[in-house]
Amino acid sequence: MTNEQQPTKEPTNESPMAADGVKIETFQLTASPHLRQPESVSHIMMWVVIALLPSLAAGVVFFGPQALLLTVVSVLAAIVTEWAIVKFLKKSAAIGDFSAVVTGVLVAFNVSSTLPWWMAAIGSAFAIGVAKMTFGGLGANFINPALAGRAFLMAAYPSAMTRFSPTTFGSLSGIDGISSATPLAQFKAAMADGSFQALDFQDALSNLFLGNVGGCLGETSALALLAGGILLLYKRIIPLRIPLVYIGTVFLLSWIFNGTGAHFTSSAIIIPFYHILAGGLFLGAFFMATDMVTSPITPAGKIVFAAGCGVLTFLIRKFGGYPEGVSYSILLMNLFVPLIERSTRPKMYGKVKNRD
Amino acid sequence: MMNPISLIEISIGAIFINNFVLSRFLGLCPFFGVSKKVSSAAGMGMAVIFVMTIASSFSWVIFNYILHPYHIEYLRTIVFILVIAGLVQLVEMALQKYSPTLYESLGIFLPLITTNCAVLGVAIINTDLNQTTGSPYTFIESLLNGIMSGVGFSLALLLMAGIREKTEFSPVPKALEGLPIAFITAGLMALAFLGFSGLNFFPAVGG
Amino acid sequence: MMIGQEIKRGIIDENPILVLALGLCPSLAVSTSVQNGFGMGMAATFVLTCSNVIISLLRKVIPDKVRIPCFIVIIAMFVTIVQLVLKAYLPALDKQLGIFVPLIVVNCIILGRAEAYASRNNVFKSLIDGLVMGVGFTFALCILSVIREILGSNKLLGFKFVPGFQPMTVFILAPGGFFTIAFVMGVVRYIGNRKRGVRR
Amino acid sequence: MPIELLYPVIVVGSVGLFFGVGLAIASKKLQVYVNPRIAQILGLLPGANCGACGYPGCSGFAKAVAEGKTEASGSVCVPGGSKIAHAIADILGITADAVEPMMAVVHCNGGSDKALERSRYEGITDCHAAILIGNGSKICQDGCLGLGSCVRVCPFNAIHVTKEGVAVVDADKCTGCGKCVKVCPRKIISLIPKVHKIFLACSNHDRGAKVKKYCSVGCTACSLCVKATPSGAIIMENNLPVLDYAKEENFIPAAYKCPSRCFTDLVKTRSKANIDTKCNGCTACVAVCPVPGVISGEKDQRHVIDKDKCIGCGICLNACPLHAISMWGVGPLVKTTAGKR
Amino acid sequence: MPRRYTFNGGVHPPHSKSRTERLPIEVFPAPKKVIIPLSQHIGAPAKPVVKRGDRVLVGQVLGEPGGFVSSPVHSSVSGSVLSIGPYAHPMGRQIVSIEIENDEKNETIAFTASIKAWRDAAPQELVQQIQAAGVVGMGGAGFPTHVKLSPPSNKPIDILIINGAECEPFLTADHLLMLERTGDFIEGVLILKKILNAKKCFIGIEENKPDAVKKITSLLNDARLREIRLCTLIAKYPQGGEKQLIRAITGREVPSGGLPMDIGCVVQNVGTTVAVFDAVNRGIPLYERVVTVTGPAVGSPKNLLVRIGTPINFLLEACSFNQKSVRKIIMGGPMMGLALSDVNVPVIKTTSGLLAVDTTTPALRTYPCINCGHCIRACPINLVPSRIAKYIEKENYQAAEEWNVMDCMECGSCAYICPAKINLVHWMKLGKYHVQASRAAAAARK
Repeated sequence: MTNEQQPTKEPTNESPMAADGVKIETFQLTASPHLRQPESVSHIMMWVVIALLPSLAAGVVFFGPQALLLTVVSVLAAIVTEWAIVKFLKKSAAIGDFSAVVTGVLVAFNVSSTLPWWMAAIGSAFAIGVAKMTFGGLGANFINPALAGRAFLMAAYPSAMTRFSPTTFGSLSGIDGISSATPLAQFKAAMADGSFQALDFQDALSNLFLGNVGGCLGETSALALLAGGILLLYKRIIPLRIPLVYIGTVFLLSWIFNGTGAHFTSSAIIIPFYHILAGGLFLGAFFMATDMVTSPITPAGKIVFAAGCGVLTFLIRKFGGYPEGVSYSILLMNLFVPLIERSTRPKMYGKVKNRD
Repeated sequence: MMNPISLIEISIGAIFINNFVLSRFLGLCPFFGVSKKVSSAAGMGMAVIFVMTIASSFSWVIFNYILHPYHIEYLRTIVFILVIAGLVQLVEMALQKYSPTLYESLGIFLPLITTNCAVLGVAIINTDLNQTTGSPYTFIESLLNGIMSGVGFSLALLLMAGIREKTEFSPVPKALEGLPIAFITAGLMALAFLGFSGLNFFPAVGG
Repeated sequence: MMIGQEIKRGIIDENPILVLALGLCPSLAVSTSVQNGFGMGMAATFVLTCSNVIISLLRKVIPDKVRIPCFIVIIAMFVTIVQLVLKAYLPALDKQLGIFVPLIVVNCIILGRAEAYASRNNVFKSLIDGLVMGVGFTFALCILSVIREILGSNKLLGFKFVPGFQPMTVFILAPGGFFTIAFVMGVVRYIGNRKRGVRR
Repeated sequence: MPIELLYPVIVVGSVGLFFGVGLAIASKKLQVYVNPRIAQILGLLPGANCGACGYPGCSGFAKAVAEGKTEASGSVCVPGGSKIAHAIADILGITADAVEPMMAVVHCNGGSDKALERSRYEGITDCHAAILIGNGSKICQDGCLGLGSCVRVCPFNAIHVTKEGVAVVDADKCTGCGKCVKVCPRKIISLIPKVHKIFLACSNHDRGAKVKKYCSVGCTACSLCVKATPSGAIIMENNLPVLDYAKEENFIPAAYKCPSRCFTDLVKTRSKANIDTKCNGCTACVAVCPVPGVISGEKDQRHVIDKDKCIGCGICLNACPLHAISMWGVGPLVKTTAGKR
Repeated sequence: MPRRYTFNGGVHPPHSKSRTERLPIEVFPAPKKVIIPLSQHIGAPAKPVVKRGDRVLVGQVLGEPGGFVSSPVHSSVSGSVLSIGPYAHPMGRQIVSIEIENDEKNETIAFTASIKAWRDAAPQELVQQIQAAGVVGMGGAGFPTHVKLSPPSNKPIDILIINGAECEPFLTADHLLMLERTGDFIEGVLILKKILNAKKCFIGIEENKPDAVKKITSLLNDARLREIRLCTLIAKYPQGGEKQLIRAITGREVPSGGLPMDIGCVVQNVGTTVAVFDAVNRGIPLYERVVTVTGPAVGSPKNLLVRIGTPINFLLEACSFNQKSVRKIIMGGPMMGLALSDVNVPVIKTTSGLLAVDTTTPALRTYPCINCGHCIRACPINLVPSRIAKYIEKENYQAAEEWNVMDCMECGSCAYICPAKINLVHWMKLGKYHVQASRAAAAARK
């Protein structure tokens, strides 16, 4: 304040310090608790990245070095976008957390290995730049950035996004890596034209489990995804209820409405297994529906959310315009998260027996 | 004529696939204006469903019994808007007089809706189908389309309000605060709603 | 000089879409190509100017209580004229704009200007205001549609734009419309904030 | 043919007529009275929604005024001031009282360069939050915490916290709405009449010796200011002078007597007294001058004023029987007793 | 395997008790000067009854209770009253305190009021005795014990729970008290049981104190003590929270905004129980207590029997604390204790421990909230701390109140577990303050 003036008639006691030399220690003054557990947000993100590595390895095994290239490009694009925006906005937020890496890897995992690298970069940049940073960065977005990036690519380059390559290993049976169509697309086609043979699909299950099938590069190997998922479950980073309910819902629905008219024939039993192993359900259930930022924070809400994902996945797979329904169903359920959170507040201690 | 399958198809289409806000760009002003709180979004949603029902039924009657027989379809814009504005105002007055509580929760949104493209839009879409396709909407179908479009609008509005209540906590960059971030939110919602495209519960019937 | 200021006001300071956020529905729906955007802009400008003039002429006659319905009838009249003209002479554009031509009636810009300006000012001023606001609306529509046409179909006014660029179809779909207007608006605000010295 | 041309006319006309008549009847039958004054009053209010009036925002206030639940005097809507009060009074047909414009001042000047801290507060940047954790980090229990609760609550952007950590009110922007007064957990912000530019910038109630240990601008309760104000407008209460702005208008001598520099004077440069040739050397001015050595001169000779030492209090103006003293120099001397001559 | 009791939620901070849990309680000599604040409890401060210059004895009343929810304070040394005036209090404020210079004679008042035959005495008489002795809850809250022991007649108490959980890391004062004064402790429990006429009585001890469990179990084997049951609790924080303990042992839930007595329970801390024994059986008022002095910046941690009013820097020096490396001094445990800004503050009745820490707590948020929900899982009363904190940050106190911020007991589990290191408890405190302020304003308007 410029127009303020101290009366300076008789200057006294220039030193602000107490003259009698009393030493005053300055301790830190904070609110309790004075103990904090050591794990931080970047630890969590780092473990997610580690848990994604087996699937990346599977992707490289089945689709060749192109898979690695796409992942690296996608991660780099995510990091560079986040860095540029943080710089531009002059935010003090630390970029050291691994959240951009997670997003980058997940974007790459959700595209076909034949996608041109620059498309993956665009998807990654969109995921970080539009779906995440516009809302203020980590923790502020309402929709899963990686899935938003995939949906954006899906709408922007529909043909490139649905062109899949066979795996490097080739044929073991009818449904495998040879064909460029994804397992679910083949299933849908077979159901539509009536050529569905339970035996073909039964043989395919082991390929699906190991990952020797066409599809997005991160979703092929259910085994690798399961390994990563179990790691995250063990580290208590993701709650069991989301993958369990999600996969369970899809399993049940695809068993009940299996389209064969019976429930205990061999094909009727194979169909639900086929459904849960194919089409990135494990990737979605373990790594994307469990995204902390965009899934409900309340324990009951997580169940509602996961069940909703399961129902939508099933509906889109069975009746929708796409053979795969995982990414859209999670995106759609992301929109419902605030409403779910509102209506699933945990029951507070002492609330039941309130006197009035 | 009263094919239940086509009725379900109309509903699914109006709510999810051709959502008024997220795919047709109709009713954006109230969508962005009244989506800051879930409670007011719910009130607005009810009001929109109500007005859309009135609008689609009355406009169907007028179009099919007055404008169409006398070949003055080109007057529908002017007539529809008059009818809708007049009706809504009547309803609003009646509410204010006879049910102040309902007016408090619903009525305050009514003036916002009268001159809203979603409401006129549903009337015009209903009659547009009459003009272009061989099979015009029946009264029931038209009414259902009105109600379900309103439901679709309300769904989008509720989701938007929930998300905006949540992103209110977010440190959105200054230049994007307010409307721009709401647009981005709507864009991302529209992106997610693309997942519904091609949704068809009766492939054999719907084709 | 007054006119120059007015035009600046319409295009920049009080741009109906980018600053006042009015008339969002048509601006998002038809800005998929420059042709559509410009056509819509012109149609709206015509209705806006004409209705402003008529409303200004009648402002002392119209009773206050029923002014909104009266305004709407006047606007609807001009919209119907536009509709008939388009159908007769530009059927292709009419088809492209579709339902958004009749929906000009409920465009907030037109009713807003009628209520806020034409009903309070004289004919000449209202005429200028209608023109200026219409130009601003058209201008913003053109910006949006240029971006969306280039990104979404790699064309400008129907011609191929950048060789080798693969267009992103998402920009002619609904989400692309929302993203485009969000970022154009963000840039406008950013520049405005910079001018006023507001910190990011 | 002509009948077909008439169809549109008939249709539009009859629809218009139907709704016109219908609405006309409805508006008569269903009318609910809404006081048109509410909108008028709302249009006049500043629209800051500061809540100083005690109603939820300006619209709530407008409603209350229109319904006669509160008066519209400027003391209720402080940001609007008497100007708006008069305009509202015109609408309501009553006359409003003129209200003295007020401004908020922070009664603390003990920034980190002047007042000692006993610990490092690390937590939520909010004064209440700091109070809840060990009553803040300053040794002085009445000092400004400098965490800006008042800054955030100010609707007029009139408060900022200096880099030393003391809140300062910008007198030009302050409208005297009093929101900061309410929010300050230490209760060290108060409203003073805007014409008074001098206030006590300390709130410490400790005894002098104790204060000196931790704050160089803390009030030591030496009472020099009380002595410098003969009108009795300053009284010592609980080791702190209390200024009565209604009783006295000239606190300049008191402010310049303070050995701890506890007073803040918002006037940048005061005009200084000047003795003209009418002076007959009666020494009446010397007797009243609060600063020794400012006025010099032989008895019965023209006296002179040392412009460097003069504090511009203007007391001598009244004392001079010949009206030979006037105030010179830049800056107005706000509402001194000289005006009463 | 006996049943292990526990509650929902909570966290597992490291116990950090090994340095002091085997050290016997040492008597700390009375210092040259004690400062006895008149407010060491919840409720109205005591009113001083001595003047400057008066000579006082150990155990003499310095302040009479200022109301029903209040408690007297007693002198802890013999000597003369130096001054009565504001003095730094552990809470950070200046509180009227009585400063007494120790004349080293340690002359005590005659403890004649003891009720050795408490089994035949009327409960009211015992409660009066406890009130006169200035016994308050010694676990940290400082709620006057006689108030807890005088439930209104429409709220009969059927369960008495003795809180021996001591779930706060580092603290071992109650543990040692249970080990060293087991007999007195059990007798104190019996006194409390008689006063309340409780049908059942439980002693809850966390399983990380097996020696105390064993010793008390062996004592309880006595046929006459069959009505007291020992419950082994899972070692989890905040097992010793009153509401959590009731939930763990009885399965009952204290209603929101209510007290344990609403559901027929009374919980007393171990230190309080021993103080009750001292007051009733020996007539000794509460003028000293056991304090655990420990922490990484303390060279030789100890369990000390300290006179109330001893400035804490004496204790820290006696335990050779490292003045250079200390970053923070905490009164109480690390989870709910108060950070001190002044080492001259006195030990008060609720001081269960003193911690000198060489690390600072991350005080400001270093990451934004990522919605992980750990805080919800940790919250022992099922709140949504992250959401409430966001509301408070946006100054939406009404929403915070709707989300039950007032039920938060500030146990710190949420902030402990938070990977984003958000100061959740601080936000809760701020929110509670504002909600209380607005409630008071609303009440004033009425």
